[in-house]
Amino acid sequence: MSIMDHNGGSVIAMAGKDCVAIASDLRLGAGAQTIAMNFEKVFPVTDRLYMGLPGLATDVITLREKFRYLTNMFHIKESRPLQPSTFAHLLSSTLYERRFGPYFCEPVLAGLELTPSGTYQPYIAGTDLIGCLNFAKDFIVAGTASDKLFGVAEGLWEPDLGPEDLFETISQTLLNSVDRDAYSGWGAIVHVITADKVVTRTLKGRMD
Amino acid sequence: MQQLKSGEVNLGTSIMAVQFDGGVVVGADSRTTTGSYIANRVTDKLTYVHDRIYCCRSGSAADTQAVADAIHRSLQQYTQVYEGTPTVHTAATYFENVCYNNKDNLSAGIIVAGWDKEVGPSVYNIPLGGGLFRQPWAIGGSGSTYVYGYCDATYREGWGRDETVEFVKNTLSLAMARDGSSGGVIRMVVIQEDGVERLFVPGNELPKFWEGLEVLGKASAQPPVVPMAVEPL
Amino acid sequence: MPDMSVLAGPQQHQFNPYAENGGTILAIAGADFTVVAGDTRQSEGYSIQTRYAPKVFRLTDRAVLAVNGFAADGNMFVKKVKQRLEWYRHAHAKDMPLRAIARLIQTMLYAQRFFPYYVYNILGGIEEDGSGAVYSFDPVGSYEREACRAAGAAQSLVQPFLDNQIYFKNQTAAPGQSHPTHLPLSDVLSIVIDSFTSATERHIEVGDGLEIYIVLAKGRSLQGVEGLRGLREMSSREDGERVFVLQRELKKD
Amino acid sequence: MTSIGTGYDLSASTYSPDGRIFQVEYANKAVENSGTAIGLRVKDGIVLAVEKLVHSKLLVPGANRRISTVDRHVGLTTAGLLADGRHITGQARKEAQVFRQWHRTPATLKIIADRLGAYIQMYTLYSSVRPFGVSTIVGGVDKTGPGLYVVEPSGVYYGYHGAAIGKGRQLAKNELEKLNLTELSTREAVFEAARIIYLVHDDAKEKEFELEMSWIGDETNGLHVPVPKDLHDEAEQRAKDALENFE
Amino acid sequence: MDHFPTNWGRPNYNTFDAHATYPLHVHPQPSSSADGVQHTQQPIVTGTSVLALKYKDGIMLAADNLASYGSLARFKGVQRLQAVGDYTIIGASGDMADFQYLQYILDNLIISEEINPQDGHKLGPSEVHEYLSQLLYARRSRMNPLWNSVLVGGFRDGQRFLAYVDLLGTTYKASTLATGYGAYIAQPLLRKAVEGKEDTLTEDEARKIMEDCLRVLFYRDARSINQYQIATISAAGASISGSLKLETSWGFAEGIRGYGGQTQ
Amino acid sequence: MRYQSHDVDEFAHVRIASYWPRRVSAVGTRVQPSVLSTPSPPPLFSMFRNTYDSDNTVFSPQGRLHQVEYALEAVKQGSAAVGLRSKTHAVLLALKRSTGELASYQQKMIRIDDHVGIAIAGLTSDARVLSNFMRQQAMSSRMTFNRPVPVNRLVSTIADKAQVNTQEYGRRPYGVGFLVIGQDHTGPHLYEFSPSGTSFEYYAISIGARSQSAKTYLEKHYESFADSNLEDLIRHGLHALRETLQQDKELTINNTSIGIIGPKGPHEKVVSEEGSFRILEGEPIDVYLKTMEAKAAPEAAAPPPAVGDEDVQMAE
Repeated sequence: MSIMDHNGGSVIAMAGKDCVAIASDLRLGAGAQTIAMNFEKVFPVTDRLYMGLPGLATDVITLREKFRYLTNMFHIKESRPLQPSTFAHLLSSTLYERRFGPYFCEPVLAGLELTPSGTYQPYIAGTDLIGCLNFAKDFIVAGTASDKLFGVAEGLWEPDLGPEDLFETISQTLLNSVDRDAYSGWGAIVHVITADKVVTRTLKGRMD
Repeated sequence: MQQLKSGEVNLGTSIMAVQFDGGVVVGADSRTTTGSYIANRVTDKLTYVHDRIYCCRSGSAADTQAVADAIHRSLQQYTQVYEGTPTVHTAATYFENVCYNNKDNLSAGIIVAGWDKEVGPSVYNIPLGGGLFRQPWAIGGSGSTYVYGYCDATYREGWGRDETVEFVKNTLSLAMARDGSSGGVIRMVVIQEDGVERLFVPGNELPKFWEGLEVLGKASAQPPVVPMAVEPL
Repeated sequence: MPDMSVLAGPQQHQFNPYAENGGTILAIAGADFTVVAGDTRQSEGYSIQTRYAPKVFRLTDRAVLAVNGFAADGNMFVKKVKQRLEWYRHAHAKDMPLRAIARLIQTMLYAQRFFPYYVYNILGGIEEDGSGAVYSFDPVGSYEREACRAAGAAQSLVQPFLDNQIYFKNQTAAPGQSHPTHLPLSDVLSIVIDSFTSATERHIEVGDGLEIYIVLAKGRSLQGVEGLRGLREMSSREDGERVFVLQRELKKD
Repeated sequence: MTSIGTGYDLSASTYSPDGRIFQVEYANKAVENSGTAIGLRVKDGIVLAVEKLVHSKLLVPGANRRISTVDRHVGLTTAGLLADGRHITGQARKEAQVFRQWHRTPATLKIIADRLGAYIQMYTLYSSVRPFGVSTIVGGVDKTGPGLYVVEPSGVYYGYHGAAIGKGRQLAKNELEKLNLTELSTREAVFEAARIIYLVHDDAKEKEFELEMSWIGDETNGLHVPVPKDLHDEAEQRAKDALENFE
Repeated sequence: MDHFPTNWGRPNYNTFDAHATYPLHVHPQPSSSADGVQHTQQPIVTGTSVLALKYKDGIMLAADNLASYGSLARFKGVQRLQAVGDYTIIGASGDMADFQYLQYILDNLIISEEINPQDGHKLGPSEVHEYLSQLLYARRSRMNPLWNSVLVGGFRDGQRFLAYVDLLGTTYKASTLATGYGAYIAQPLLRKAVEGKEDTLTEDEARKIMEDCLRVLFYRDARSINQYQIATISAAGASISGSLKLETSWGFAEGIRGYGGQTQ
Repeated sequence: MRYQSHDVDEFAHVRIASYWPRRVSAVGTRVQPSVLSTPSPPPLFSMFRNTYDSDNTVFSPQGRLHQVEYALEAVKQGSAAVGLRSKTHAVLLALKRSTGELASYQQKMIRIDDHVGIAIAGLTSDARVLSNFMRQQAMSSRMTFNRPVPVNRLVSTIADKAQVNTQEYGRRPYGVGFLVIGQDHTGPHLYEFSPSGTSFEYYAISIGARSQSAKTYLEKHYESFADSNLEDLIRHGLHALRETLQQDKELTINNTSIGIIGPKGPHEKVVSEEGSFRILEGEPIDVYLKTMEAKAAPEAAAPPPAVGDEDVQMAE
């Protein structure tokens, strides 16, 4: 079994109309054994950008802290909002620094990007564990249930979903996918990001 | 698959057969090794299987001897049952059948050559793992890989007996000179309609080709080096 | 002789009697019909061997078998099942019932327990009571009756989607209402087609073509899908269960 | 019939006091009751011809063949018990195939006749079987040229230039002896074969018959095949004409 | 005392059976490798790719004339295309000894199924292909495969037939097929040139496509030679060409210097 | 064992080591044997023991095989079957016997494969063995070649199998004859297989009890069969089959079986595109029975069938 699967967990991000959503399961395992059911893997980066970090739990924590530091440094040095696209490249280059001894995480980003006209545009992205960026228009999946997430998301997702529909779609996708994955599940947490607010909901899921 | 059992005697070999207008010449070196030890330096790898049919053996000595013995017997039986001499093709087919059907247990590369009434002279090659390939000339054994180029460049159709013998002798000398697993003497058999003739070239009378000694001798002005010369007491 | 292990290089490995030929199959049972589908791509590694190699086969007027895994085993297995069914016809002058075929398949698979057919089987059809049924098997014959099942290369992509759409997993019915136990044929067909277009999109071994078999219980109609393009009847008679096949293209990249 | 009732004629494994094996002789009787079959070995090939007695007009003409092919270059026909003839055909095919297996080359006619003779002879040795009620003509062209053999129920076989078995064999042999077989071409031999079959057929006693012929030679590329329809018809017509002139 | 007469006079197997509890002939054989049973071999004298395509009038196949022994180009005049009956041509890559065996088996098949009965029931390409599939599958199931990939092309009753079968018994049909290296190098070229044009390609065009593919294979497959045969099977019957030479071009390389910046 | 009776056309569980000659050859008239009757030993027995007929490994001095000829008699004990062939169809018609009011009618036809079917006359149990063998052959052809077995080869295989039983000690020849119809790419065919190990292809033929009468009818009409449509072919078949009935009997939907190969006829409902073998029994054959023409008044003195008409075709 790969080290990527040791702690389990999955993340998915989806783009909607003027909104994005990102969700993760809550399981923390050690191989087949479940350790905790409240291990969130999605963290806020800015008010309008969240990052999911499925993978090896220790690297999840490390990267979360590392990017908290880097985000803060950016704000201090640049005194301007950190845009998702900027952060994506920060993320990519940071991961690539460890090209031959990588963090065992596959980050997923979901946020709203400020356009020159002053509106916000949905922005989602993912990378592999050494920082290869993947900008998708529809959804990004990662983690031990990624193949299931691909299948369900491909079936359920449609363009221009509003925040409520997007919430329902991402929730159904995540829950049904992790139900077929032994290493993910035990509830989920969903963040729906719109220009003016982030709505976070915790979902009950199968506890087996 | 082709691993030798420890201690098994191997015919790391140079063998050859060439067809000419009136017959065939088969030839072989005489070295048999176990590992790098020369178990026999005067082996006869040219084996009689019928009056006008010989085979050249390469691979495991035990395997090829067993196969040749079995085919020898089959051909004798053939002569009795069908009241006539077998063709070279028949003999080669018998060999191929055995080599192919037992490919997992045999390490044998065999060249069958001879003369028969139906087609005159012919040469068949049966490589490791079976398969029957008729060729105007065939070489085999570990030494053969060093002399493919020589054969390609030298062989001509329409040769007579003497030119063919010369070709076989030269080819085998060259192979023996470069292949550590081949060496000793050259044995040849010339098979024609009216008889079979054995030829022999002793190891110290092999045809000579470039041997590199001149370079050592002439290029350096130093006196010849006697390795590990022992001072007389 | 030259050392063949040097010449042959990496070829020298044990003979592997199996290959994996990609593709995906799925089956869904309705109240009085069953749908069995499979894509038609056959591949090995990154090579597409052919764009049309059927994986779904009509066994009788009321049974359809989908096979997925090692194609040579699959084809041989289907052939053998068909011959067993022919003997049954000889002996009993009727077609073998679906549940008996299911047991037959498990017996035949288990007979090869120590040199298995490397094949995932899904059997779909109509039971003697007129209900739609799906039986799924593992390569050595463990089987169960289900309402729906996906197998093959994209099983992990398709199965959770079917959980959601067929079993209504993680969906709560409106107050006072319940989810339907069986969906109508037209809904099932669109779920099947969606499943395969999704799998084609996200799995390299799935694509090229789609064959959907529809088995109808005795006396049932096609429930409004008659006019679908590419629909063809395969039944041997009109007064019993009926089999149809629907052919669709999938992306070929 | 001195043999009947002696008790020495009930098994192939029993000799009579005067050293005869009656069962083999009785098997020959089965052959003698059968329609005539002939074989001609000529300059460049072989022709086989059979007087195929037709026991019913409901039979499909041409369908129930009596001459069979044993290998590309070998044809075979029998006279006697039909089913035994089919068995012999099957065995001959096996012999040809086994030879190919060992030699990867077609068997000569002599070898096939020899093997067949040995096989048939085995059925004259034991009380658990009966001899074959057939005589067999095998003909073909091999690397040694045309070959024609007849194997009898006893297992003995001889090579022939012209061979005849069955009811009309004596008459047929007389006719064959008149021919200069070594000079004849295969095509000419077809006409002779047809004529002889028509000649030996006994209109008065016999049922209807059908002429069946096959050949092997340069014209057939060394393959054993039925005589082509146009040649067959021509030969048949000429045979009928000859018969009328004869009578 | 050994109470098994079959063991008398035979060596003892002390390592396995110190107390001689088994008769010798039922002893578990000491095997050097863990997998025990032999049979699993490897190809030795091998032929490389075979190509085939559908064209307007039938099927065309092509293969070069080389039988390799490892990297040694050992036998240079080997025919790898073979007619089977009146309607079929097969082409084989892989072990040439096994192919010769296949040829023998198929010759027997034609004798027993066509020559002997002469009843008009001849074997068409689909029957030959099915037979080969069953044979190869049976051999793989005995863990003693015939180490070949075979293309079966045919034409009968106005129908073209083209299919593949290999040492595992895997089969498939397509309008272009290629075995071995050809599956990677020639197949994409063949698909591009043929797919959708199966019913309009002339024999000359098809021949041109084949030659182009063989040329690329000769450039890029180290086990190929520039000597090949082309076979067609159509309403006109089966025909296999003599050995042909490939035209190749190398002139463009004359001016190449070094591997980068070098100009001298 | 020598006096053991055997039930013809029944599921004979008794192993019959050898055949008894039928009385008819001695008496010269046709006796319709009751299934329950026990054949008495041949009347010749007491006077002159025929020593050449107890074993199939013995030739008679005339070169005949009596055991095989008796086996052919067993075929004639079975109820009749008729076969006919046109350019498009081949049909079988058979008369089914019933042992009594309470018994069902026997099975006279067996499907071998989609393209082959047979009608039997003689020992049903032998038919079962042979027809299973034919089914195996048919399936093996589909397995190895993906091809329906050519009909002539299928018939030849059972003929060859039957031959062995005429030659080896401890066996008896099969006691059943077949009519085999089938179609392959050379068109529809009709064959007769007999226990002597022979098979013949016919335009039309009959086997079983009183089959000579049917044959006489067929010989009179066979030239028209080739171009007949299915209905006419069946009508001819029924007429021929009727000839084998005893005076007071009629063909009914209960005692008649029809087997067909070839394209769907106007009276048929469900037939596969390939025109697979199907057996019609009961109600569906009524429409065909109705097409029969009334039997012409029996001719004044129909010559009794000659004794030599036995269809014993060992040699020719």
